Amino acid sequence: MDLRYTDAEEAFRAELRAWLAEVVPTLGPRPALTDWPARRAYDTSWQGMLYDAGYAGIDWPVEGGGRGASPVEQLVYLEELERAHAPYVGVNFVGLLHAGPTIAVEGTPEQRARFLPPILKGEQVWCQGFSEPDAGSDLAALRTRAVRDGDEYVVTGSKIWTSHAEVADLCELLVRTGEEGSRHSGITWLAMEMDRPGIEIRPLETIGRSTEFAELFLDGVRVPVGNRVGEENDGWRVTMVTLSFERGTAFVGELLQSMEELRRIRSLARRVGLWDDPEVRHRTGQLGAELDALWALTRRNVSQAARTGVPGLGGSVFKLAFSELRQRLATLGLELLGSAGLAWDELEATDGSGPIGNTRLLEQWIGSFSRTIAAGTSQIQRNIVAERILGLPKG
Amino acid sequence: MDLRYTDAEEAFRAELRAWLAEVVPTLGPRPALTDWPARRAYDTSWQGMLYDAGYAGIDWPVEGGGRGASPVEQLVYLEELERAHAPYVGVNFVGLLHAGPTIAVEGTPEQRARFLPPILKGEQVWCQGFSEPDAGSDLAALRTRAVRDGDEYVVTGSKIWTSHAEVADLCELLVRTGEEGSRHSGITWLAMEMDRPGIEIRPLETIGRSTEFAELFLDGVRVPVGNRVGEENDGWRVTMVTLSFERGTAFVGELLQSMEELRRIRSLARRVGLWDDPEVRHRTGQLGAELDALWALTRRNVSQAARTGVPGLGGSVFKLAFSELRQRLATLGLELLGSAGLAWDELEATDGSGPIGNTRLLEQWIGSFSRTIAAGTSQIQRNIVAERILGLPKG
Amino acid sequence: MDFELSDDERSLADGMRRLCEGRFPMERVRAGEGRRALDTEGWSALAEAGVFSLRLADEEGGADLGTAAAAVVFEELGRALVPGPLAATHAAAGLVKGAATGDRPVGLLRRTPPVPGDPRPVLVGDLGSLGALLVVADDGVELVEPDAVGGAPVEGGLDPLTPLWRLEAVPRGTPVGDGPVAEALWRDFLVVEAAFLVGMAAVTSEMAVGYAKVRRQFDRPIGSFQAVKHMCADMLVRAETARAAVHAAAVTVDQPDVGDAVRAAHGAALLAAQAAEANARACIQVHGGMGFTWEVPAHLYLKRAIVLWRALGPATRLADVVAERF
Amino acid sequence: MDFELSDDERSLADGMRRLCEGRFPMERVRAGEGRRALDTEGWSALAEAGVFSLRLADEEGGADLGTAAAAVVFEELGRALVPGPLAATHAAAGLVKGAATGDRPVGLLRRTPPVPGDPRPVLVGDLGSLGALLVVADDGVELVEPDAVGGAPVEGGLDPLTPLWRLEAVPRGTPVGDGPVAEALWRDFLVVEAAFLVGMAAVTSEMAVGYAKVRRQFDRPIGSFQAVKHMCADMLVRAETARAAVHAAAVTVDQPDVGDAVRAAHGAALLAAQAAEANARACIQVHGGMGFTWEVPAHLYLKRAIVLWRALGPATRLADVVAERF
Repeated sequence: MDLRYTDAEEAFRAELRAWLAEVVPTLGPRPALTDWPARRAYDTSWQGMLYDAGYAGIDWPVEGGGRGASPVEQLVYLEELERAHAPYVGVNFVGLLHAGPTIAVEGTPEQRARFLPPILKGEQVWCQGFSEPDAGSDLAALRTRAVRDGDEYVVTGSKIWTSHAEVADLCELLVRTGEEGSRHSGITWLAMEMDRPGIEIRPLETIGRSTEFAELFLDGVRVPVGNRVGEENDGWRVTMVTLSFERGTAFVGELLQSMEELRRIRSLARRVGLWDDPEVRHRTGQLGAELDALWALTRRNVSQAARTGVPGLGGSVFKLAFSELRQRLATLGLELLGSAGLAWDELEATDGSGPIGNTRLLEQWIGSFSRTIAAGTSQIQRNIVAERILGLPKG
Repeated sequence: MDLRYTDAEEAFRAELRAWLAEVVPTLGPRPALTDWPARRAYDTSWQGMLYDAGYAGIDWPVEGGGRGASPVEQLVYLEELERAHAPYVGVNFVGLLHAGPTIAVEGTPEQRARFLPPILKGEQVWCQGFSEPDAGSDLAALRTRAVRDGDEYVVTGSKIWTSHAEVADLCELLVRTGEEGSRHSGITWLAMEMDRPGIEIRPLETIGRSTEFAELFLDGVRVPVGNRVGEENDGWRVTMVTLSFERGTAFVGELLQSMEELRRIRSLARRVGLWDDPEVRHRTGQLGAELDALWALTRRNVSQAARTGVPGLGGSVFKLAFSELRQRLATLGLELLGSAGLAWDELEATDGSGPIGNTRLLEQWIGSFSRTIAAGTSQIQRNIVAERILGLPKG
Repeated sequence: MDFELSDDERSLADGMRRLCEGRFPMERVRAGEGRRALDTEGWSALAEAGVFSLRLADEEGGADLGTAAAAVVFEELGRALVPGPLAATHAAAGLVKGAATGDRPVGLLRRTPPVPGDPRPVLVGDLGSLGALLVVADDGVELVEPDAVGGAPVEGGLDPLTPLWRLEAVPRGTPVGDGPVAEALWRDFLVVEAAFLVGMAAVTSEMAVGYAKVRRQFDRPIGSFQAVKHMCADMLVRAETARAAVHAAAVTVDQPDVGDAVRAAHGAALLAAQAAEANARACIQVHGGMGFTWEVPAHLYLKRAIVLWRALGPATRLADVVAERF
Repeated sequence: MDFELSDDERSLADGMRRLCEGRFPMERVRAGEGRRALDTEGWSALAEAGVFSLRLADEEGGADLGTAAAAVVFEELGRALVPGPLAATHAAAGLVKGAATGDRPVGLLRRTPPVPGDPRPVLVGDLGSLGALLVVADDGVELVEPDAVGGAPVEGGLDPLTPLWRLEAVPRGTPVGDGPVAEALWRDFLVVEAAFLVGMAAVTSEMAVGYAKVRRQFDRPIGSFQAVKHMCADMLVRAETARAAVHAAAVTVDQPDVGDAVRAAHGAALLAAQAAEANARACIQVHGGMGFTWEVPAHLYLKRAIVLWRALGPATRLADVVAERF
């Protein structure tokens, strides 16, 4: 076991850190969370800068136009971006982390040439059309229908939880081409242009009142057969292949942010005189120990991916622990605020020491509830851990 | 809602309290937990005293020789016994609370005349032969076989978790008389005399090293057909009938003891200087609030039974909350003791204020682990609450 | 001893439920999202129904009912998530002229020692809609005229149905009660607010169960999976134990010889707040992604639970009182 | 950066597991239930295998290995529930002559301010079998000869495999290290004891899973019920996160520039102790009635977890150190 980085890894870090130190301060202020066009512009312009500097598609294979970095370099990359408070992947998420890698492996040479460079350069934004109102945890129950008509598929149905659909150029879409009830064996993967007729986007407000997600209503949308990635009815496998790109780094940014969050909570406790309360210190220390452990687990999962080339099942273990921890962390923050935690607008300390950070803590708290739901509920994650790692029988 | 007792209830209480004040001080010291013959003698002699004073079978119908007290009187009875630190029901448990009531309702006049008076007078002790090594939560899977041979059943099989089998005269035994796999519809209820040939008793040590339970090995034990209560293959129903005697009072003694336990824990915390720790006070107050709530829930369940004559499903709700609470209560006690909680023998405080109570707290802690297992695991209780109260589908 | 609801209590609850269904259906309550001022029409209806006065004597315009009746009524109000300073106005009915009739909605605030650095106190409720502000301390109660209080409305509170004010300074007011009065006022406030919270905990439990019965995944209702089933069972356990605690606290206020009403009130408030929060969280989880949407009202129950809890004081303080008096 | 076990670490673990399977199978360990004196034969075998000396330099008779290697070894010892003052003797190997060879088993005690009323301190281990007692304080370490310590064996300790002594008074001893030495000694002790606890947490998790696969009720293995399945998943999560924390703490001791080894050691000890206790409890629950019997060794893991935890100090103290240094 070795936690020191190699000279090559350190060199990569130094180069990246120098570049970030140069460019991050030149960036303008981040747009408001609700201003999707501005967010698109901001995120894609940042992606363009990454591209120009040779950091776009850090984990993509070189053949696909990426940097082909090792899992450890990818970890260093995410660490440094977080350290520099660089912009998040934002609206480029689906393209860079999901659709792009899928096309890189499963697409035809033409599809790769057509779709991959615009993702890397920040020219095209993707969204995801997987879940449906009746197919959430049970994704294979999806019913959005695609019927072949000459050189096109005619798609009808609806999708849900589609992030930033309003500003996306393309949608990675899972459709049913097999018979009803064909489940995993009748699904096809399509790249759907978002400007096609028949697509209606309806924003879905979250409990934090953000319009993070949208519903997509598809009414006879025509998608060229050439936009199909993989064979007809083979879309489930095509999708699963992408998951094998996960190298244990999915939550690096969020984890490092949570560590910073805990330090902020501690400093809040000190400012409002609650650090003398043993219970507050105890809870802080407990969360600190768990965050350290999850950072260790991250490095273990990355190391495993680096050795074997495939992701371990450690991701589910990590996610279970982390999403639950996030909720406790957020709850501690909210409780420390007391009645100041009821206000969305920023409050100032009475001793003139400035804002107390209640807005941010409240956002964290509201956001924490989706952690045990999104990307596989904790219940589903426990099934995965129990059945695939521990070998317990399906029931 | 009225928490005051009626004049009649208060009169009953006063009379009982006076009697207890007179007799309890005359009782000798309680025998050691491991000395079963002495425990039998002690418990049955106490039962005899209750009988003579007219308190035996407090909840039994008058026709069965009991007092036919109302559920509220039964609650008062248990409260007063606890208050007076009177002996527990002890080895009379199965006879008084299970086998007796079953026979009272389902037995023939002969069986009632034969079995009931000795239970009430403390002359005969019963044990329970229900569970089997492969039939625990799934009791209906029991396989101990009874084959009819003339006027007798010949019983072969094994039973487990049989308390005080060593000193019992009779065993309420569930046997399979139907075909293999007949489950609920092939079970028969027998009263088996424990002195019959073919019965082997093997004590089972608990994690607290007590021999609370035994295994019974039955090898061709002959039980007269006249000892069958109810019809052949109707034993499941016969057993379930008994459960309808539960009027929400099953845990009254234990609950009141837990309240006393919490006060002892608080006084320990004060003695060892830990009462200044807000965390200790907070945990104590939380447990106190929950104990008060469960005492309220008990009175609610009893009131419901008094009104409707049948037990509500509140028993499962109560048990779920209480068994989990017991474990937290015991854990608080153990943690307060620190390293003094590692010793079984009683320790003295350094300030000369006497024993600190570590033995008792350790016993409570060890015992707490069976609470979420015995008499229906918490997992089974949650199924009952979800399916029978909430109407969620079986799965 | 009969701790079941009496027939009168049952019909009171039924009546209140009907009133709420008519006056405060979820659509209408939600139409008030973001509104600051009190919905005076709804408020008057509640006053007419006796929500504030019911414990006063006949000659004071009340119905001469007990705290147990009040608890039953507030459970229903909590189920419907009715907004406004209901518990404070009810608890103050005997102390503040005009509270019982609803003419003077009352705010309640505990005076706590200022903490250096801590931002100004937040009043749960709309100062502008109040007719009186009661400030409670250990040694007495003061009545402060809302006009005399410096402060400003908070733009955007956590709960869209509960306005907040940030207070600059709360001046001393007119003493209206001594230590025992303060203790009784706070105790009664805790009990009825706890009843409100228990009603909320019951609703989120029922919402989760209802959804678990109809929502299907993997060709089965999700309520047939033990993971969901057991979550629902735990929700019921929390709601029912808290409910028993609240009812016992209420009865103990009415029948002081059966126990320590102050301890019972603090314990009940603690468990009710925990049940309301935990059940709302579980309700969101059972609803999956839908639970995280504004549309499903689970979050409103969660936010109200937090907002109301803040006015009761932290769990540690509630628990401390129980620990000392147990 | 490669946080996977190296080939050397893996073969070290394999070798240690084989040694434990041969020398410390569960039957043989359990044969020592209630025994007070150290099993000197088993102890010598461990000493010969380098359990105490492995971090010392070649010239001091060690194997020149790091704390990471020690962690791997102690995980295996914990899996087998090997008795004796292993962690203390290992941590003291560079400080106490004869510890590395196993000739002087070492006890470790933190000097804490006396609490009025608190009973005399309990030493986890058999004073009579010790060759030295190290008393650790913030400002240094003292070596006390066991003969000089007044005390008496405790009749019946919680864990039948861990003797206890009640100490009358612990005299001052010979200083053998200053503040930094004390800090390093305690840190190393925490790390290897945490590794031992992680091994225990892993075993109870495996026991529960194994039982859940074969035990049938309602015509299905109980492991097919989500209630049991999810309990097992949570056990794995606890064991694996604690294991990562312990390994990181060990590596950080060896490679101080990668982090704060003191914080890592305290955090790892906290999580490992919690995982060992919680998994043992869950293991009992999954085993149902059988888990409550003396025969099934689940309770031995539970009791050992409690006993070892007491020597590490309360959760609050461990957490406090992390909170201050985070």
